[in-house]
Amino acid sequence: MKEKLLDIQNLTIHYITEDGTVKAVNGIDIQLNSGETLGLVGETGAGKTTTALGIMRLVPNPPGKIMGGRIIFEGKDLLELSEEEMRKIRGNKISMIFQDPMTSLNPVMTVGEQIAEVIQIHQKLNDKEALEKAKEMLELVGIPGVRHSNYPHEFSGGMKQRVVIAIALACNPQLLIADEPTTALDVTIQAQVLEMMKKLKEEFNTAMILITHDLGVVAEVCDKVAIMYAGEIIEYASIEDLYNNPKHPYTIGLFGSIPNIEEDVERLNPIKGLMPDPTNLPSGCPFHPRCPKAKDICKEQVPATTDLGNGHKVRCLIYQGLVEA
Amino acid sequence: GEPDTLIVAQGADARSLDPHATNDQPSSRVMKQIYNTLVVMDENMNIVPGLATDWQQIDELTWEFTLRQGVKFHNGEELKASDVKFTLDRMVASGQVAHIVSFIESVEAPEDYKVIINLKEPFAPILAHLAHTAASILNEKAVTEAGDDYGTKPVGTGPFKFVSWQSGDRITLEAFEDHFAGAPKVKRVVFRNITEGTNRTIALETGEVDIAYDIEPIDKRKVIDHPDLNLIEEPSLSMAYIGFNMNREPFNIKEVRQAINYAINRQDIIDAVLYGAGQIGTSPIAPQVFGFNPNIKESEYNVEKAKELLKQAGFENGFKTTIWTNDNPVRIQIATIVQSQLRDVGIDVTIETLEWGAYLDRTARGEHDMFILGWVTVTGDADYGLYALYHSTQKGGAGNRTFFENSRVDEILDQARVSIDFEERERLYHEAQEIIVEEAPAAILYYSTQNVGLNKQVQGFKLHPAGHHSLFGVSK
Amino acid sequence: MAEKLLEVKNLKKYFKVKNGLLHAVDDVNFFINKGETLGVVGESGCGKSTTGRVVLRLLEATDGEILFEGNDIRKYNRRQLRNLRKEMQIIFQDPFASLNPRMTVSEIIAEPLIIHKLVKNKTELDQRVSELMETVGLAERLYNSYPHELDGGRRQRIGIARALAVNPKFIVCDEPVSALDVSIQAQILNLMQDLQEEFGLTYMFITHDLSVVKHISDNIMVMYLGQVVELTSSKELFKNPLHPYTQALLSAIPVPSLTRKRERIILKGEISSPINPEPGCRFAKRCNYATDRCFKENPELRDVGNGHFIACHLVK
Amino acid sequence: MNNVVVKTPNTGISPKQKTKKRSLWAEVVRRMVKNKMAMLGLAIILILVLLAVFAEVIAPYEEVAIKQNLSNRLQGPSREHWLGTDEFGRDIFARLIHGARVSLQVGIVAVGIAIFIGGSLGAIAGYYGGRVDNIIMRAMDIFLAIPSILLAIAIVSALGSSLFNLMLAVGISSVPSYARIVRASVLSIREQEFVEAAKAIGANDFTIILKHIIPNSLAPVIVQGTLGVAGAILSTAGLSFIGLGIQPPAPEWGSMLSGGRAYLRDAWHVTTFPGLTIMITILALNLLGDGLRDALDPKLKQ
Amino acid sequence: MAKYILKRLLMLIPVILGVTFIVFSIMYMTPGDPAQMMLGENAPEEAVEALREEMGLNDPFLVQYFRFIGNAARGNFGRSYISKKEVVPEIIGRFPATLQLAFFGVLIAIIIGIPVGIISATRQYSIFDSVSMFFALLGVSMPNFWQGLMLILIFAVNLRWLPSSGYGSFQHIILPALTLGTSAAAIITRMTRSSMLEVIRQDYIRTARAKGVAENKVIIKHALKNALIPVITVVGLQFGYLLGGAVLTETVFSWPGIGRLLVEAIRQKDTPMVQACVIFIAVTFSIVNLAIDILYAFIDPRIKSQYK
Ligand SMILES: Nc1ncnc2c1ncn2[C@@H]1O[C@H](COP(=O)(O)OP(=O)(O)OP(=O)(O)O)[C@@H](O)[C@H]1O
Ligand SMILES: Nc1ncnc2c1ncn2[C@@H]1O[C@H](COP(=O)(O)OP(=O)(O)OP(=O)(O)O)[C@@H](O)[C@H]1O
Ligand SMILES: [Mg+2]
Ligand SMILES: [Mg+2]
Ligand code: NI
Repeated sequence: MKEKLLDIQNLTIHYITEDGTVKAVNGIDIQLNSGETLGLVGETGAGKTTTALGIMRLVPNPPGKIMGGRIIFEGKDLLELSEEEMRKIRGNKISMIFQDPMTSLNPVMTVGEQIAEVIQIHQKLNDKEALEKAKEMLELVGIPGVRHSNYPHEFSGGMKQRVVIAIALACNPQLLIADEPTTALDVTIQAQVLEMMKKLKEEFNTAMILITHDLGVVAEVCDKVAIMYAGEIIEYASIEDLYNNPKHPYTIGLFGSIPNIEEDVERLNPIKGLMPDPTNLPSGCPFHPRCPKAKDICKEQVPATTDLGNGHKVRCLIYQGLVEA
Repeated sequence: GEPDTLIVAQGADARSLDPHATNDQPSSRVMKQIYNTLVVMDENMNIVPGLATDWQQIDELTWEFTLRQGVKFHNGEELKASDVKFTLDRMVASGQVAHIVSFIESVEAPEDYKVIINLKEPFAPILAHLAHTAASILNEKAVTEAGDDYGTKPVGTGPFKFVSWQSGDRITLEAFEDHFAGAPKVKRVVFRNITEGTNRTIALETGEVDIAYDIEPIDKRKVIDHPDLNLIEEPSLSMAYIGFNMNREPFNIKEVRQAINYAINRQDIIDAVLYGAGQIGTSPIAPQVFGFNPNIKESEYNVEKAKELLKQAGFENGFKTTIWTNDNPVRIQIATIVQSQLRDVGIDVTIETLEWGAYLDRTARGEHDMFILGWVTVTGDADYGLYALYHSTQKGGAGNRTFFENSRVDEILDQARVSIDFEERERLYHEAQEIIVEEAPAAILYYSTQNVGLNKQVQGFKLHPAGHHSLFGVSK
Repeated sequence: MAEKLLEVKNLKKYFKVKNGLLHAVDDVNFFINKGETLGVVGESGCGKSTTGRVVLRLLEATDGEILFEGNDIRKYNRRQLRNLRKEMQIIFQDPFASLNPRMTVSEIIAEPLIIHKLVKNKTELDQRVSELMETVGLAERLYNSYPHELDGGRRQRIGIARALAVNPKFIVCDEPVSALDVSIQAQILNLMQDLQEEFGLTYMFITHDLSVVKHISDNIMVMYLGQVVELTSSKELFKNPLHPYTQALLSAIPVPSLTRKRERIILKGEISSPINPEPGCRFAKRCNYATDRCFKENPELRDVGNGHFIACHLVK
Repeated sequence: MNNVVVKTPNTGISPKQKTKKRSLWAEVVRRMVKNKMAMLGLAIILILVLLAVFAEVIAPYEEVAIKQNLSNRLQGPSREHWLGTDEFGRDIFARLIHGARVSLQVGIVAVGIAIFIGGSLGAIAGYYGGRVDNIIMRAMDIFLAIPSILLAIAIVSALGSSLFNLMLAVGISSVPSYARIVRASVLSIREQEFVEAAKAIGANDFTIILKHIIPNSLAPVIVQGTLGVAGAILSTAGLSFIGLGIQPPAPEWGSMLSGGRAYLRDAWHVTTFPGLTIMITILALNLLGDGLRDALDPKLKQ
Repeated sequence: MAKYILKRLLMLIPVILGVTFIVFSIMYMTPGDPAQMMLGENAPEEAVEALREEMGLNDPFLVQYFRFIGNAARGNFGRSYISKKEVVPEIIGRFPATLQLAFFGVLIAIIIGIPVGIISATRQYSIFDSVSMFFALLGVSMPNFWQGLMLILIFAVNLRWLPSSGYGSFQHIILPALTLGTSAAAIITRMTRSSMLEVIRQDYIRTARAKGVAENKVIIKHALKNALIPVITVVGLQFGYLLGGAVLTETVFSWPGIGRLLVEAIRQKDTPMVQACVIFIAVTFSIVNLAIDILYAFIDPRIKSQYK
């Protein structure tokens, strides 16, 4: 049996701004076992990054605030740890890779220093040893160790992203959160980086949450998928179940929106309408204004999570039997 | 300050310590300590021996001076007649101060201690002019050695010798033990430059300086009331006036000029601007000056009379004009008050403040209507005070900025200049003053007093009417 | 056969930069038929946008010919160029930066109409702007809104409406959907296809998303470091990619499907600098099959049959 | 066959019934209103402006602000003279509110002059670039190296010291900084895609500069301008200090401040009230300028 | 790098030529006759005329200008019209005072400005932030000479802690440096704060936090260095500006700096002195700017690579 590494229960995060409260994450549940990869998919503003920052307890405050829920990691609720305890976990047991490699590295520190820093914080090593280890990490991600004294601007985008990965993996974390790690990269480079991440993850048996809006990337890398819409996880399933048998109308719509390279379609079949205003979410099911199957009841009743078996969960009134498919 | 050091604050830094390079008050005040002149005008305006022990007029055009023997320069050289000749020749050739000795034809040094000065024409106030700090005697060798840099390497015979000069901040002098009249009472004198008047008083109060020149009128009370401080106040040789451009309408009309004279309340100005530190002006030269006419009456403040005079001149409803001043705060204040007073007789005055260079330049060219200036008769002789201001040859830049022209005044001034008869001169100058006051090319405002604030520890300080006070006898 | 609307011959655009000449577009040849779409793909910095801009004469080419309806527009004078602006338009990638933030939706759409005096009076202008908004699916109530009040999809529709305002024949679309979410992207792609059908538009469609380009294009041009490496019909390219770079590119696309896991070709290294490029095939350094010849000789773009153009020494 | 005309049914809705056109500035104003500090600044400025406007009603110029009363000099604050009297016995409060006219005017006009000259030069340099840019900017460097007091003296002594010349003197010395700001912002706007878009639809240089570049480069200028008014008032005070300020007896804060410095110890109110007034005004302008900067900052705009 | 520095210094030449030309024109055209000024208001006309001739003031404008340039090129900037002293040593003699004042003024500004700016930024919208920003604004709003007089009254007159004016000891420098320092501190505080706020929002700060770096280390090690660049620009500008002299403060404290020298020279129409001062100020300003640019390179490796 795989052990449960991360168990997020009912996590809710809001941004309280002058223009209103942004309900970025609304009561989500996520379970993840060691060595497993979860794909967190959703369009802009769905709350993916906020979820990740919530796990790291790095939601910018103000304006962000974790309103409730639990994040149980290795049996402890992260939300109850002191800042100092949490700091010891960050970069050590849980690492995070951010979206944009161009801006994720400190421009005035050498890459070697930046890798060595995380090592030194979490392991009792002296400067020299830490630097040695940093060079090893660079080699591991395919950059010659001698380039440790280079500054970020002397690297290309792909190499920078690898440095970021090296930092994230330097302390063999149990959990790696990768927030759109390849969106800023070109396809061929993206392929290189994804390949490498897969390899390293297997090597270290790291669990991973991969945030993306690219269903293609998910198909390549993930074991499980969570689809987010307006701060909620509206469908949660193993990769096979989701791709072969998507249930939620939004998920189905998402697949219909992507031009598929494998097959020819004359016309795409997009979801109509736009993402809702996060400060003013629709009542009932947040997707109802765009849903082709919506009925009046969708405006009022908030769907509950329905387990369709095999861990395939969906939040839609259809599967509660309240609306016909 | 330290016990042996006398610290003196004045409002500006010296420009140069070469007497022939400059003629400004702050520099003179320092040079007075470093140099001596042939003859000296003492605090009571009497000519007394300086480096010359004796002098006599051989004929109308020849003066002979006998030098004091054994006088040492700061560089160890001994004073010789050749130094005097060198000095006066250099002075005559200088751009800046030649006009003070413009009467000199030539200088001879027939013996080591004998100097003969030949004049171009008879010149009565010669001794007063030779007592001017600009006529300080220099050492030929020192000047030649220093070349163009002499202004920062002065060598004199005075009681203090030059030590250092931190430009803009201070000049340090040191007692000259070999001074012919004995060593001064303090070891060191420091002239500090404290521009702001308020700060000079503050520095005096806090004991940062021992002597502060030119205490602001408003601060005088503070010095007087302060237990550790004294204020000395005495008349000076300076006179402030408002000039009229007589080349311009309506100031070519005598009644207008007189009317303005009546319309100005001088006492108000003295009270408001000088806090009483002045005396109502009657004649263009101060009372201490030789030739002053004490019989001239104070110009009375009489608005009605002023209005009547204006009416006579055809300006019943007044007129519009301007008054110029430079950016000197006292003059600006005077202008403001005069503006207000003239309004009472219907004259609408606009004040224009000009920057000093422009002010001199444009008043010399006669572009002004009214202007405010002052005059210090440093030599203490009426010639210096009247000739430049009222002789028709001096119109414009030379000093006569009212463009006053009166043949009788010209005649008198020329005559008094060459006369050697004291009484005759006095009589002539009295007459000139009467004419000038009657013609009213200017409204004489006041004779200001000068003041010095000093710490009570300071002993033996005497004010000199010309403003450059000797520190020789001062102790602390 | 279809007639060529645009033909580009030996087009070059070099930029003077600090340490040399940047060969942004280096000897590019292609053509687009009337009513068709040419997809242009390639990695960042390979010169896609520059090609598009040079074709519109927003940038002056360094060398080469641009034939539009048979006339070399590089020789056009100011007046002719102004008229050309009515024939050719552009839609930009960034729907925020390409709209003046201080102008309302209607002002932005009206500007070309006013400049080219396409309307006679204010009423006609209002009406025409309303029509255009309707055409691209912008609600009437947004007439006086500012771009920043709108989301990316709507903003992009403004850009499209502005381009359509002058009734152009040809539109360069510089990554018009890259900044948009997938669901919105699909809406815009559909709109563009509809407009093409309705008005017989010709597109040059620049993107780096191969799925998108496949979906929308008739022909596809693959660029690498300022040069065209492969140019053929969309079907042919995906069925039979010949250039090693194209092959790698196609294999690298993540496909949202579990059915067919393809073998990936992972390239070594990264795109090299376009500044003062060395002679030889620009792709040689990353190519798994490169020979000595590839490092010495620049391969020509040639037809290997069936209108399939390719620049590679290895393909016979 | 290519000349298509888009045909769509007339919807019948006239544009006038559509959402009202709100200016972008409305957004800025909305954000400004939320900024308490900026509103405080604005309130202070408004009060000053009102006092200046109604100065004549509150205290007649000739009677109270100009007329001397030498027997009533340097009186401290009292019921009769709220802020005391000056060295000529004039009411300081009256002079301050009348001075507000002059001082605010000097500040605003001087900045206006600087923005006009500097802005035009900067826009030309930024838009055309190359040699034009080089020449203009080197000239600005030269200008920057010349002490502003020298310029002020040159202007005052060449043209005389009138109120306008004072404004000119203060304004001209800040021309280079506006030229720089405008140039920098034009340089970045020039590269924006909407300028290219305008070119693509056939707009000429003039239209582009006027319609697209200038409106978008205004924000930093406006901010700098608000702060510049404060700077100009301080410069005027500085010029008054060295005697180049406004001509007496006209009240102006800078000359009131520096003129009273001799009485600082005996009649503190003579300098302190003008000093405080200047301080509060500048503070208010700075608050306002900061608020504007925040409100106009595109980065805060989401 | 050396080449870059050389290039920058060479660029100074046309600027200085332009500056001298304009200064010369201004001095030439504004009314006021140097000869008259030297001799005082009561000098006879012939004396003035003779002096004008001697000083070459009667030559045509361009002759005078090129004579000046020719001499300057040979390192001879002439002697002051007023004091007859050589202008270059005079300026150099005053330079230490100016340098000290600028240095301590900026030092005070940095000591106050940077920490306050950092704390304000890290506690954006806190009470501390509001209060410090208010004081910063107060600092820029206060007219310098007024503030100077107030400081003198408090510290010199009432408390008797410090001398009221003058130059020499360390005590003398405190009040003028404080006067200048507070207004510069205000600007630096504001700049530090806004620059810090900008940097704190950057992704790499988030990366650092995600690495488990302690908060104070995040600020000092990761944020500060990045935030420093615009701050240094301001510090440099302030320093350069103070090197050009702070006339009002110098006057209030009787500080023998360049600023007063220049103003006095301007007022006395002492053209050689004005020219030399302006050139000196322009050159120091450029050198400070250049130094700042070089400093950038040490802080920011991206800039460094540009200079190569
Ligand atoms: N600092 C913040 N202040 C206010 N609102 C915020 C902030 N950060 C995020 N939000 C809002 O929270 C919601 C969720 O944002 P989040 O960044 O988590 O989305 P995401 O799914 O990661 O989107 P993307 O795909 O664009 O990265 C959005 O509506 C966003 O506008
Ligand atoms: N104005 C310019 N000055 C100098 N170099 C430029 C300029 N514009 C583009 N380049 C360079 O020309 C090359 C091609 O740029 P271009 O924008 O055409 O690429 P692209 O294929 O559109 O890339 P992307 O996918 O990133 O938009 C790049 O190396 C770019 O840096
Ligand atoms: Mg995100
Ligand atoms: Mg592009
Ligand atoms: Ni046709």
